[in-house]
Amino acid sequence: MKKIEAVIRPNMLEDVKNALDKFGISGLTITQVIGCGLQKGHTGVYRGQEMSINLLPKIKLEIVIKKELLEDVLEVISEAAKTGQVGDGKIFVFDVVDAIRIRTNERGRNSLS
Amino acid sequence: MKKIEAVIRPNMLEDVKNALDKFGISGLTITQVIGCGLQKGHTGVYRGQEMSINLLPKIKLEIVIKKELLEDVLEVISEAAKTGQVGDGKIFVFDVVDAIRIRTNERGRNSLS
Amino acid sequence: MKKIEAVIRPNMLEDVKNALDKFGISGLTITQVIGCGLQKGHTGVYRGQEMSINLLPKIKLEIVIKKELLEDVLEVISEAAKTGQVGDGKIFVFDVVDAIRIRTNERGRNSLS
Amino acid sequence: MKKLFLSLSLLVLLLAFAVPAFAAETFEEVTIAIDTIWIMIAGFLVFFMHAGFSLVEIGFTRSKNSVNILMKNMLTIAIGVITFYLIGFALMFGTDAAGLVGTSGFLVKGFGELDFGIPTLGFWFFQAVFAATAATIVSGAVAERIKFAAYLILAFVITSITYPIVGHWIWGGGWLAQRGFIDLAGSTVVHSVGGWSALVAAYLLGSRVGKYDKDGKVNAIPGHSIPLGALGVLILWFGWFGFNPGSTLSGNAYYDITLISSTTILAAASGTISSMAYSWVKYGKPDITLTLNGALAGLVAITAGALVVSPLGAIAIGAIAGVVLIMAVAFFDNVVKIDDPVGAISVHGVCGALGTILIGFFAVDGGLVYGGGLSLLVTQATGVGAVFIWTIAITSAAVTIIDVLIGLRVTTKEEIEGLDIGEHGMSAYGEFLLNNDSAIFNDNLPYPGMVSTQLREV
Amino acid sequence: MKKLFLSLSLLVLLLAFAVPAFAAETFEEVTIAIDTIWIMIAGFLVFFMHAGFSLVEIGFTRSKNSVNILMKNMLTIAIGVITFYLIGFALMFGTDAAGLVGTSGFLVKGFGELDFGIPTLGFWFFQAVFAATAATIVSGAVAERIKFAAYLILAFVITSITYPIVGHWIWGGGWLAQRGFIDLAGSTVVHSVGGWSALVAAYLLGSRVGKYDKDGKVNAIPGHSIPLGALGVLILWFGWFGFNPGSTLSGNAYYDITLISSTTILAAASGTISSMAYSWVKYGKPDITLTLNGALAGLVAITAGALVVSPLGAIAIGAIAGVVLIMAVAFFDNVVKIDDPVGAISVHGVCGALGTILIGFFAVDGGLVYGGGLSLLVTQATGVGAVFIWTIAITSAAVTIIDVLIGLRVTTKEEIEGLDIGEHGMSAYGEFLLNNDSAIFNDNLPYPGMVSTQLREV
Amino acid sequence: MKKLFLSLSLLVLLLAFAVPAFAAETFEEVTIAIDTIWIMIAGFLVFFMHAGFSLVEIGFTRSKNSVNILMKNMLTIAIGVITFYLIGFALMFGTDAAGLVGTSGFLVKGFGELDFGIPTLGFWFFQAVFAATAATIVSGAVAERIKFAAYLILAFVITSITYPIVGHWIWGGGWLAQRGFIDLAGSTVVHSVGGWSALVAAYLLGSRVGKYDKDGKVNAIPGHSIPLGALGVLILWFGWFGFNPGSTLSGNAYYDITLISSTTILAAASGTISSMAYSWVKYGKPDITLTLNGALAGLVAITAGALVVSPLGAIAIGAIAGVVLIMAVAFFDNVVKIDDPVGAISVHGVCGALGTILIGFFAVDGGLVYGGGLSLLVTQATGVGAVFIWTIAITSAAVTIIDVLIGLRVTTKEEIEGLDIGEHGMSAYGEFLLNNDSAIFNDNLPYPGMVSTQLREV
Ligand SMILES: Nc1ncnc2c1ncn2[C@@H]1O[C@H](COP(=O)(O)OP(=O)(O)O)[C@@H](O)[C@H]1O
Ligand SMILES: Nc1ncnc2c1ncn2[C@@H]1O[C@H](COP(=O)(O)OP(=O)(O)O)[C@@H](O)[C@H]1O
Ligand SMILES: Nc1ncnc2c1ncn2[C@@H]1O[C@H](COP(=O)(O)OP(=O)(O)O)[C@@H](O)[C@H]1O
Repeated sequence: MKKIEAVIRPNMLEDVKNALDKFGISGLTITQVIGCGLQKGHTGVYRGQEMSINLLPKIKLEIVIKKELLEDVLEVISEAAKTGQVGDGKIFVFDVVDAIRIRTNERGRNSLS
Repeated sequence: MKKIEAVIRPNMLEDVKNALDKFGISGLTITQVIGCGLQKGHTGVYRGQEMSINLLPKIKLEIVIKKELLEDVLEVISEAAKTGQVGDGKIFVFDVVDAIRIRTNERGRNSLS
Repeated sequence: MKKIEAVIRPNMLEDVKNALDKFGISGLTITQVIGCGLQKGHTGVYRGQEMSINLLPKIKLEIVIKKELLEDVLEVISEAAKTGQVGDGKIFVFDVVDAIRIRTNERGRNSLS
Repeated sequence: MKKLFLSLSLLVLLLAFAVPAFAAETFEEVTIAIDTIWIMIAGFLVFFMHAGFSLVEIGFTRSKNSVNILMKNMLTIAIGVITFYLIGFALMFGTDAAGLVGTSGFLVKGFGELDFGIPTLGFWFFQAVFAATAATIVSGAVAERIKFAAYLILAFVITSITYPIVGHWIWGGGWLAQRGFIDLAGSTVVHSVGGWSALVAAYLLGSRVGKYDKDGKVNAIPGHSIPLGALGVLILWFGWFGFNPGSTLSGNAYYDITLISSTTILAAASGTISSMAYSWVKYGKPDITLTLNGALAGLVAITAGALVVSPLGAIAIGAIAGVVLIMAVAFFDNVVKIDDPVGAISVHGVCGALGTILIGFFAVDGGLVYGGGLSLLVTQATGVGAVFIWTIAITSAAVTIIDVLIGLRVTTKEEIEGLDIGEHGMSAYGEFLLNNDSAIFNDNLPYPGMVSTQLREV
Repeated sequence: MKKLFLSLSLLVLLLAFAVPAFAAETFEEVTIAIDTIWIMIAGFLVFFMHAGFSLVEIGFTRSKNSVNILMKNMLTIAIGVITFYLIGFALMFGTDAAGLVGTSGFLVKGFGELDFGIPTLGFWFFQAVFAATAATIVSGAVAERIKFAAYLILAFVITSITYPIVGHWIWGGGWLAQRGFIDLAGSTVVHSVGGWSALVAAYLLGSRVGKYDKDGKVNAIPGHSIPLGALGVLILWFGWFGFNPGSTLSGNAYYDITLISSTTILAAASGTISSMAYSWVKYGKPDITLTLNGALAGLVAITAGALVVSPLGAIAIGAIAGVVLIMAVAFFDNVVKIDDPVGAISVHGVCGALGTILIGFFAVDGGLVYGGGLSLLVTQATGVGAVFIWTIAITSAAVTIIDVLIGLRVTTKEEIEGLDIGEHGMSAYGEFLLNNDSAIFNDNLPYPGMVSTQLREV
Repeated sequence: MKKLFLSLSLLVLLLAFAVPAFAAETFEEVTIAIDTIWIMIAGFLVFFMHAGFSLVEIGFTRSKNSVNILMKNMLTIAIGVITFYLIGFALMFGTDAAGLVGTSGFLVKGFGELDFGIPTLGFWFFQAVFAATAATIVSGAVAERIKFAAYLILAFVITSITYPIVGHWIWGGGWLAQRGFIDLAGSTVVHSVGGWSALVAAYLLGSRVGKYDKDGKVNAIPGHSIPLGALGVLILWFGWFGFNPGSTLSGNAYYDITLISSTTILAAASGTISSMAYSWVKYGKPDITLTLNGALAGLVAITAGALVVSPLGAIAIGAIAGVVLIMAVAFFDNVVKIDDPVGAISVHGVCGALGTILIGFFAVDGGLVYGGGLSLLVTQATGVGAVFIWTIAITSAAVTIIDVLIGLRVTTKEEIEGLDIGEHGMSAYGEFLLNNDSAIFNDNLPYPGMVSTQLREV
């Protein structure tokens, strides 16, 4: 099993989620994060004082899948999340040692829905 | 060392935390997330327009432990978090390469409190 | 490639971020979390009822880097995040199987900015 | 040309309004006009108190129930006003039967135009906004667990039966009025009626999930917005200047108006200070929700006697109320274990009764402190007791019947998810990420700002 | 000594104010004083409605646009007041030209001191706070996508041209006034003018990104704070007691004042109940934003006829308005697909027209229900139609010109990021973590409290 | 029967109120009644300003200090009212000693019932709500770092000494009054006293952690809720219609009332526009908190001269104040580096002095612009200077003594955690997840909505 962590633009979440749905992936976990990379931030003004904002809101998707699906899912996500502009985000892949479905105590690959 | 990532129901957090306390686990990190799996969402109505809500609030627990405790802790968590209904959540296990306690610079197993 | 997960005090974030900038690390992802470890919590009072608060706000930093930078980055972070008091936090290290830059489809080490 | 314009313009204004503008032509008409605008403005302020109640109630409870609470408040006003037009006013001010109830005047019909000193509809308006207030008090105590439909029926009962009948006894010429019972603006008529109804309803409903552990441990369930709660209290205080001074029922009674306004603000101020100080001593830190309740406690307590005590008496009454409030909150929370999220029973029930009885001590004319003997005190206590019994009885009956008919309380599942979703299908805050289960695990999750880190020196 | 102090002190007070204090000395002066303080206080309440409008507008929209909306509201008041001083008042109340427009009185100069019954500046004040209201109504409908500068110009046009001219027709001695058209406080003059301007502007602007899918599916875009929205509605209701009763333009008209206050509160109450009930039946649950809109619908609808209908008539009008409101919201949302975030077109445009026309049915004197024949109804309908045509025409022209000159709408990028950053460089909530893209993926993200877990029994 | 009912009912009402209702019987009594209800209603509105101050202060600061700020505001009112009853009123309006201070009348005793035109307690009420205002102004400037106990003592000093003595000079028959110094409603008496006290206290306290870097760089510390701040400003503006027009101290002075109301609203409107425009030019975008401050700047500035300038003069004064406000904020922030979270020094201190002095230019009778010579200007400047010196002196002394006795400032650890936890043991928002350290790393963390992504075309 592999875990995919994708950091994407908040407004691309719907597209990515729809693409994954279509592909047949239904289990995922989403976290609101902020991050920085190559993308430049903003300058705001408050009562005449400048504020530079270089951490930008992103969405982190975590998906645990069977190994053999890895390449396909990576493509689905990066297709759907791409705008071609700096700030599109990154995907990281990790090994998963084990998985458990709490409700049934199923372990391993079978626990992935 | 292993890292346990458990995605559970928000209202089971207290029970899980108490069970871990009793077992002797004191170090953990909690994140508010939203997710989907087998569990179905809701339909809301706003000014007469339906809204379907299929991402539901969950709590993600992260716990890094010594390898030999793994099975016990997995059981403690899945016991405490179980209701038997769809939506109970998942637990994933990962390998940890190293750990550091920032305060003391202790490395590895010793750094786990 | 390695992934560093550092759980630090919220008010040390700026220092850590500046130190990483100086070192040349520009890509990172930040999550608001709550956690417990050795550090003791608080007692609050609301309308005469005590509330014990033992989960405290922390900041989780995630940074994926090339393997050879690992030790240096670990030092940069633990230096910058240290106050010497209980509650300074922990750093965990994980293996990364792969990485992708969504914008360009670059894979592996090259995708890290 | 100017003249022509003027007359044309005025003519047109008249036409536009379709009825001839009425202008005071006699001295008496002028005094009626003054009374009318005073009472109407006071009534507007009392109406605005509903915004205050709404904010206190949502501020002191969890965000997952805010939509439901706001709906309850909106409907309380609406039901209260309509009901009081159709029925309540008649029961309260109609022809007296045995000192117990009014029996004529439904739909505010059958009164002389100036029976109440100002046009009857104006007097009705002022009384109608009061009536809705009594029901709203209950809303806070039953928050976060009562079924929406059950509450609507309860609000109907309070504004159409419970309140008007007490109102008749005391303000409508009933038996307590005849004994010289003093309650200027409703410490008993409005606040105790609301408070004791709240007591019964909260008791029969049971406590919120998570409020008491199996071993009886009491958990705090912090409100989700102290700023909205505090704004609510300030709006209530502001509205109270309609509630009390408006109860002169005359804008010409200028001495009364100034005395009442002054005793009202002084009692609220001393209630604020005494509750702040007492919570500081008792719990180690000055507690904001108790201090906010303390200001209201002072206001509730002075409401009965604002015209019959001196400014110093008002300061004393407010100070006593601020302390008693905190004792009452602890008593209901810890001893009898009745779960009252906003403190409505303590503020309105207890301090309403307290203020009414304290008249027996502090009335400049007839109070014990001024050597006035026991008779006033006995009268006041009688009224407080009678209203307590009546309200408990009628509300118990009503709540029990509602429970049998349609059920009183939402399911546990709905309560944990929040009544906003369950009863209304949506949330109060469409965007904010919240800890919605704070009630469930409130001794684990931190509240914002509760950062206990050792900080580097800056 | 006391005497001496007194005279010294009074003398000094006089000096301090630099002009001799004026005291009423004749009976007529007293009646003018009563009229003046009544109208001024009513005007203050109307001013306060701007706080209500602001809160409704931000509460019903997303947090990323709150700064922009609040700026629009602040500037609407400011522009409205200044413009109405310089130009608007003259066009509305200046010397009539052909029943169409006033032609004198710029800078409120050239009127007799008591041409309007009270000092002219006082009358101006009351009218000025009304004028700003008409513009503010538009603000809600165009929220979340209009350019700030474009809105400022539009607000200027409404308060300096659109509104004063309709005002002249109906309240300033123009052609509709001459036909006996009845509109006490502006169901048509204020609310329909605002509502129809909103219709045009919202239509020409187009819908917000994410409101309609390509296939025409309608998405809900939930507001970010129902509590602020509800507080706004209660403030508006409170302010309406200045709006309607103040429109007697006399504090001495005590019968009128009490009747208007009563019909106003009854219509609002029945609008609340009917919209709550109808949304319950139609959508399965009692919907809060429609209920809040329903209260406003009742208020808007009764505004024209508050003085000419009976209390029961008011209840009927409010009840009808509460239901029509919901039908109108669904119509604009689903059928004509004009995106109106706060329901301004339905509340103010539709229910304003509705209330004006219902006078033809419910006017005690001349209404169909009372056997009064068709003539009043025809007059009312004529006025409603004329105002509709005028407002549509002038606003279409204005909006089109603004679009050509400086552009009407922000870029899509700015709209998605939020106008707060784009137009003002900052955010409304400096600290809260929000789901800012809820409009984009609102059928995926949960709203707080929407926890659908199966819960263990507690 | 009806008659019988009526008399019974009225009889009972009388009994219920325990004192015979007083009804105006002479022409003079009617004028007193009119004056009384006007002043009391104005006083109620001024009271409501405290809600406005509270909201502005919490809205413009961080959520971790909101409980503390609200507690300060509640206690300011309470301490202000009680203190002004016991001491303040006597020092301000008691028998004059050397033009400097009143020396009799403690506990509002010893005045004739109508020494001030209306019942003395009514006059006291109006003055008491003013007194609390001066103290509240300081609260905003010292927010987020002052010890709660230290603030309470400071509020006591301001309402019992600092303010009443200036009040005596100008409104109580003291030396400035005798020279013809003009300050209708307190640009100097209330606002400058508050503003200069704020200056001293904020200076002696030092800036908030994180406001200035070691190298002197100024950091923005954004407020946590612009919507609450904006609501606060609108409530203040609303309350100002009690503050200024109520300061006629007569409801019969109908010309004065209408002029004051009009100049007040016009100055606020032009202050709003000028600050919006100036911030746009100066900082690239129209800034909301400066615009909100600008409305207040216009209100503060017109407060002294609302009765002695023309409407156009009022527009000029407001416009000037809106620009000066922004320059003053930048000056205190960047040049003298005094940290004033809400802009209290600039709004109340600077614009209060400015408005007082501008009377020398714009007074229709005696102002330079109207060819009135320098003498009025000199008088006005003298008063402004004297009040500045007195306030600086007394507040410096008070703050220094408080610092020695109990310490002025919370620990750095507490300041970073927030005063809500440190001083009151709880948080303002029990559920929301916040960025509580925004002050510390405000140039790293984004604010909601600050999404800078390149967006796909929609
Ligand atoms: N090395 C990294 N480690 C962890 N997170 C990263 C890393 N690089 C980028 N990210 C995350 O990805 C987001 C987008 O990265 P960015 O460099 O702006 O995109 P792009 O791929 O277009 O250059 C960042 O905001 C951050 O949250
Ligand atoms: N494959 C997965 N990858 C990541 N997160 C998952 C995955 N499957 C489930 N989850 C997380 O677990 C939560 C519960 O899953 P669900 O399928 O509803 O529970 P159940 O185990 O009862 O079928 C989801 O909301 C999601 O956050
Ligand atoms: N074993 C663990 N697994 C996961 N997170 C941990 C673990 N131990 C500590 N943490 C995280 O680190 C934070 C700081 O830990 P703590 O023990 O208080 O610091 P210290 O290193 O000073 O003892 C905790 O609040 C928690 O979020």
